[in-house]
Amino acid sequence: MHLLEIQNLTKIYEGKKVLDDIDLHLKKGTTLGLIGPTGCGKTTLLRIIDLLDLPSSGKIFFDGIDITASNVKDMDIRRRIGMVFQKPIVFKGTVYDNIRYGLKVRGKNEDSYETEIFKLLDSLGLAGYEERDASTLSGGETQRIALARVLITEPDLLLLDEPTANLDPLSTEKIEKLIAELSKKKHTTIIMATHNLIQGQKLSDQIAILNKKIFQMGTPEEVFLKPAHKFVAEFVGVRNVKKGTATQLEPDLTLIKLRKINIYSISHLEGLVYASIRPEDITLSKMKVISSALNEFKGNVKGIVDNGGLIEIEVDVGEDFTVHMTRKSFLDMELTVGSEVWLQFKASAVNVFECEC
Amino acid sequence: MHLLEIQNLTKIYEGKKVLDDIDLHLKKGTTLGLIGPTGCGKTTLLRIIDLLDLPSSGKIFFDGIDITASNVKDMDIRRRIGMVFQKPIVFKGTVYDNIRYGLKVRGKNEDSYETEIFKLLDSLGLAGYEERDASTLSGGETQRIALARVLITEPDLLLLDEPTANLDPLSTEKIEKLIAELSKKKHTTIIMATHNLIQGQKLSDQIAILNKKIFQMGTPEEVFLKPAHKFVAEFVGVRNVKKGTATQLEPDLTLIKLRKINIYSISHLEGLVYASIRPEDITLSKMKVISSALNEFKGNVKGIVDNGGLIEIEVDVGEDFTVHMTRKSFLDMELTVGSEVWLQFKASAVNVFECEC
Amino acid sequence: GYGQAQTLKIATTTSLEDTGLLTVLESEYEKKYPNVDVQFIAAGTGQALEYGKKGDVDLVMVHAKTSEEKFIADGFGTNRTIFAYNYFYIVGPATDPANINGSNATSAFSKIGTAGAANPTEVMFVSRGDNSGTNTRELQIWNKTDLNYTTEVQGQPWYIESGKGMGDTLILANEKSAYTLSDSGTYLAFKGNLTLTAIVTQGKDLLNIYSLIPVNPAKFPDVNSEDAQSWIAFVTSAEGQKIIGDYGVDKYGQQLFIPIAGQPEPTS
Amino acid sequence: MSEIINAFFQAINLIVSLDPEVIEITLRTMFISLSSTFFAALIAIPLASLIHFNKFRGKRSVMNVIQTLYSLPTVLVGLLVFLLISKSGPLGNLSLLFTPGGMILGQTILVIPTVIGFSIIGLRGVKEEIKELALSLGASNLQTVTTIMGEAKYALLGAIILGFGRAISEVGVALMIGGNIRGYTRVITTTMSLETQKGNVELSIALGIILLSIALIVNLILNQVQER
Amino acid sequence: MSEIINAFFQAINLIVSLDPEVIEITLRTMFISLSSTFFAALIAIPLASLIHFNKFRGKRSVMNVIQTLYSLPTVLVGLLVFLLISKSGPLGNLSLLFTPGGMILGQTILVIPTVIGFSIIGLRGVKEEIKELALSLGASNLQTVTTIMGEAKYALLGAIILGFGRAISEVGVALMIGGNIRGYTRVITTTMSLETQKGNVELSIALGIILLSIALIVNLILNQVQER
Ligand SMILES: Nc1ncnc2c1ncn2[C@@H]1O[C@H](COP(=O)(O)OP(=O)(O)OP(=O)(O)O)[C@@H](O)[C@H]1O
Ligand SMILES: Nc1ncnc2c1ncn2[C@@H]1O[C@H](COP(=O)(O)OP(=O)(O)OP(=O)(O)O)[C@@H](O)[C@H]1O
Ligand SMILES: [Mg+2]
Ligand SMILES: [Mg+2]
Repeated sequence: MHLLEIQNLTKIYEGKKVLDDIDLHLKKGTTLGLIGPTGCGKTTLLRIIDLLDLPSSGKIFFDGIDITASNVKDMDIRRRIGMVFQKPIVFKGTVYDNIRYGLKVRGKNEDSYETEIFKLLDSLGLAGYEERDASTLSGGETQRIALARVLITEPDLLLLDEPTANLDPLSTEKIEKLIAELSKKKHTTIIMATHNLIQGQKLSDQIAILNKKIFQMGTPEEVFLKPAHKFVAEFVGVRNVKKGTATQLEPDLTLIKLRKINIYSISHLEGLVYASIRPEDITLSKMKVISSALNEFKGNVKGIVDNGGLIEIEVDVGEDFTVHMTRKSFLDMELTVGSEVWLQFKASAVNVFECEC
Repeated sequence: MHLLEIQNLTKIYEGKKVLDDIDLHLKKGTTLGLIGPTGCGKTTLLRIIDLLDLPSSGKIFFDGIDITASNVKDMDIRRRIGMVFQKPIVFKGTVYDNIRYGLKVRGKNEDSYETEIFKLLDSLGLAGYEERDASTLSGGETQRIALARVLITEPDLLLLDEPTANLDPLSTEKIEKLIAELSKKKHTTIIMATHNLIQGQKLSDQIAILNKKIFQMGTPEEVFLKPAHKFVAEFVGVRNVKKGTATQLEPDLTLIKLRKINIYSISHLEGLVYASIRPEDITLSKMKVISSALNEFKGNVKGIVDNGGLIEIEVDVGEDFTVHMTRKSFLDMELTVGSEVWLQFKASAVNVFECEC
Repeated sequence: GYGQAQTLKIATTTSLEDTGLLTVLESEYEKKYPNVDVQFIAAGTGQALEYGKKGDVDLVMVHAKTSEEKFIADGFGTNRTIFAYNYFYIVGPATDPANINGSNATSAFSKIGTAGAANPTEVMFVSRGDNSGTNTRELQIWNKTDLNYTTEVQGQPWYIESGKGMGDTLILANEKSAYTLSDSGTYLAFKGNLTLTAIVTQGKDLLNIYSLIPVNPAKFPDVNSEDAQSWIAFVTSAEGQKIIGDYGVDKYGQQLFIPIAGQPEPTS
Repeated sequence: MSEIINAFFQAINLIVSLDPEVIEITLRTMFISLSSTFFAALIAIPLASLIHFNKFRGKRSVMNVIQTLYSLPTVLVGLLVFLLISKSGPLGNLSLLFTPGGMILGQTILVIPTVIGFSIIGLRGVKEEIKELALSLGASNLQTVTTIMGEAKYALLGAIILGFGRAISEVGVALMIGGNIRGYTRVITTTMSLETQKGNVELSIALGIILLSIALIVNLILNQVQER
Repeated sequence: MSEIINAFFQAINLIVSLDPEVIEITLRTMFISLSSTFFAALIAIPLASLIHFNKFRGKRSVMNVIQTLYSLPTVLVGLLVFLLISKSGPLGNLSLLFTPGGMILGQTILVIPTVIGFSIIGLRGVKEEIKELALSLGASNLQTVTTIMGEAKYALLGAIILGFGRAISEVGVALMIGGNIRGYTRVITTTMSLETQKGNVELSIALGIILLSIALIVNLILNQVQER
């Protein structure tokens, strides 16, 4: 049973299409990551689902009810949906006042929720904040209060708009854990708009790559490892995207002619294509090695970037390739700019997708 | 010559110390990353530097002028400092109105800046936005407008409070490039508060780890590779932090007794210490290998986490260690939970820091 | 003034201004003295005299003899010139519940007082209670009756103090079907909107004399006493007196004011 | 100028000596103007919400009309209400003319446009986001309105205090509808005009000072209430 | 009720027939009340900014006093200004009594507290962040104030329209200070009282309608100006 079903939804602002023919189906209990660049319509879509804005056309069914229909009581739907806004704001009053708001409007006995509120504050790293004037909180604190304010109402569908944008890694981790638990224990259905790819991938069962329209929807694996469009590929941070012409050689082997070199892939696509190889799927060695890797090229190190974690190495083998390696192997190989290296990757590591060019 | 010098700065809100004895010196043209968890005082510190808030005690010298002194004309200082706020807001009016504000108040001839404004908008990916009503922009668009609004005034000191919190990776990259260029070409001195460690490290010459007080200040290398405190270590994402007792064996070799195992390090600290080993500095193998690594332990794989990039493996060798490896080696080693593995790391890979316990 | 535009400020009681007589006098006067701009400031009697006491006007036109004499005695005004009179009317409901028709003013008031005390919902009297000329006269009449004003009249349920101008007081009396004392001018002006009738209209006690008092130039050197004198001369001239005598005949079908300049002050 | 100083002393004297007539008039003034303010707020604030929270054609015109009615002369209100409740008027049999009830009616009408107008301005001062936040957290329309009123309470109180100020200081309605009947409908402002007409400037100013003192006290109390 | 309908026709008739006296009075009314509103705004808005943007001891008290002055009765202002500008008063030699200038002075004083109070409420409606943003972008204190006024312009306009409403509709000052002199200081409201006293209810209502029409036009124009 789908909890949420969006059909042909379009939103136009001032004559400009901001959302274009969105179709989206979401099963109860799943978490959807809504990922896309800034201005792509994430917030707009969430606002429409939360009935804060009207679609220009299209239909939305929530739990089978057509919420775009005029006879629907918005409040009844909204009470089952919770949303954490991208720019979190607070009501006048204390943190506690803010959190109990949802209970108050639902006519719930607030006192019976007291321990729950305290537990929630605690789990958000905000123990002892209850009497603070909510307007004096820091950016990250405000964002967590906004989350608490929604969670206490136990929504069936939780809409999160960049819920950890203002949070440091430790707090982010806490919140992510909370969200994961929510999905697991309470089977809350969640849509999370984020530009944080790692986060989207970590928490989501499904990922939708949005840029006015939905470019790709699938499991994180599918989307990240097999982007279906150049836009998706670039956006999810796929590196080493090369344009070329593919010709099928054998049932499971294609040759792709790039500008200067040819590479092998196991894809079935032919004609103009994009090919990409993830930087960590490429191996470097100081000498030519005999291996099962079909793609092997000799070249020179053009650049070295140390960004704390992995070392990123730029290698020119006719085409430029980016390669990731651990600090250790890097130090062991004693690479410097100009070093001669061999570069290998398997045909199966080549991800081929359609070229819309 | 220091452009900014902060001495013994303390800020107390409602009897609570929010900033504690901050000392900070910043050379002209350098970029300082101000990194710390949410609520640690980043925004407070930036606001005080921008003369929007008063310190409870302490002094700030900007270009040699004591700006906490009462005879200083705040406006003259502020016109040389630009700040991008964490919660960006806009003035009523169009995007263009917003951007030219700083010029207008400085009495500059706006017309002569027109091409510059258009160039700036373009470089921020906002070409064609000039006539848009600024209040209808998306979160990320607003943040970029806020940046443009400050940049057009060419400040000597640029304060950025989480400048890319609402941006996707591509836009973030654009902004980061812009900031790097600014530092390089215009020698703008920059302080950037961020919880994005990678960003902090990528752009900064100096990093200050803040949590009410400055826990460590140094180059990114120093801070990330050699955290001087457990707080810093944890915060910068150092994993495998273990508590133990260190005894010096030789001039350059110390033995650290953990709960179940002993490890070697080249540190000189003795007594109660924390030791940490970066996950990418640990090698796994299926068999015992003869190597120069002093630390070698046998154990079992306890957990495998695939978070898209590197694979994270939890190994129990008496103590639990987290190890990072590429997808390729992971697949090649055919590891599963329960696999028996050998774990090695060099004594020089062990980072030892004081235990405040 | 010698060709120089001058203003002549005259403070007057509202009831006099309301009749419209002054406008006619003004236009005729200004034809004669084109350099003089006559300005009327209508106010309560006390207030009009107050303007005079501060030297803010050049002349006052009122109808409250006692106050006028005090004004002159205190040195604010030079002399008092009477120029017209008419009668106050005792008006009341046509049913005349206190049965005052045919009585003189004093006994009419006595009857109203007695009937009011006996039957306060049927017989009422509305007093202006504003120290105006009309109100002053009303009190004088009450004091001539056998009733003690402070204990038997004021504060009694049948005795309503409106604290307002004549017109409003008439409206109030009309709404309450009560008796009241009104100057004839205002009563005639309001007659069309009222069900009240004028019941007692003659007698010495109801005599209403209007006078002119120039503000003392010795006290206030800025005062326009030259034109004040010419105004007095005009109003008391034959021409002025004719205008006064004729005024209102076409509109109300009867004379509103009886000219009196140069004659001794009437007593009945 | 000495009159003003004398007036101050006279005001203090009137208050300290507990002059019974002054006390009576003062209490009546408070009763009438507080009542009209109360009724005006009761009508105006919901109306303001209706106007503010609904989108409809002609909303701008409604706003223009309301702003125009800030200029409603008290005499006009007095006249219209007079025609309405006078014996021969459509509400004549309610016998409201020349009663405190009639004055309350008139002042309420006088004050309503101002309270509506400034309540709308107050509500407009609350960010649209607060409305959306309330709705999103499951508030009904009514609850949302209440929440926004809470956020705007400072400005709403300002509107009410303004309404009270207008009611307590006006004289046109009080004279026309109340009739300034001594011991029944006489209030401070009508007494002030009366005394002014009589030429009793000092007494009149003294009464004005008493009126402002009442206003100050009412204000302080309302501000106190709002704090909580 | 028929009086009201008649009054409407009479109002239309007065306007259409271009009755010279009505036109004269109308123009004078506009001149006087617009001038007082202008001067009041000129004084009140800077004062409001001063109060709003500065922290000082007793700020709350100042606010309380301002709110109290919403209750300033027009008669009291009339009396005080009268004492000030009367021949025997301290400003007697300016000869302002019974002149339009005096009326403007009195109405300006009457209107100032309200305009200050609601300007402050308007300024307070602008988020603190906007102030900080302006300062941070290098605005001088004055420029910051201007910016915030720009953000608050809707509410400031409301305050000015309110002031205008109070000025054009008041009668106490106009009577006391102006003296209701025909052809010189007679304005719509004083004519209305006069005609009411004379029993000309319909004419009085007709004048009230004309007054409201002026107010509507002034309003529309001010709103138009604000849009730009
Ligand atoms: N006006 C205030 N009154 C009381 N406490 C305050 C006030 N402003 C800030 N604080 C507190 O001071 C601490 C530091 O706040 P600050 O905004 O500087 O944090 P931050 O490092 O910027 O955090 P974040 O990353 O969440 O934005 C927080 O705990 C905050 O709640
Ligand atoms: N009220 C509006 N009028 C006109 N355009 C609008 C309006 N609201 C949003 N837009 C535009 O619609 C597009 C989508 O906006 P939206 O806020 O949904 O983006 P987003 O994906 O949430 O971006 P971000 O990651 O920056 O928050 C943007 O280009 C934005 O400028
Ligand atoms: Mg968004
Ligand atoms: Mg912050």
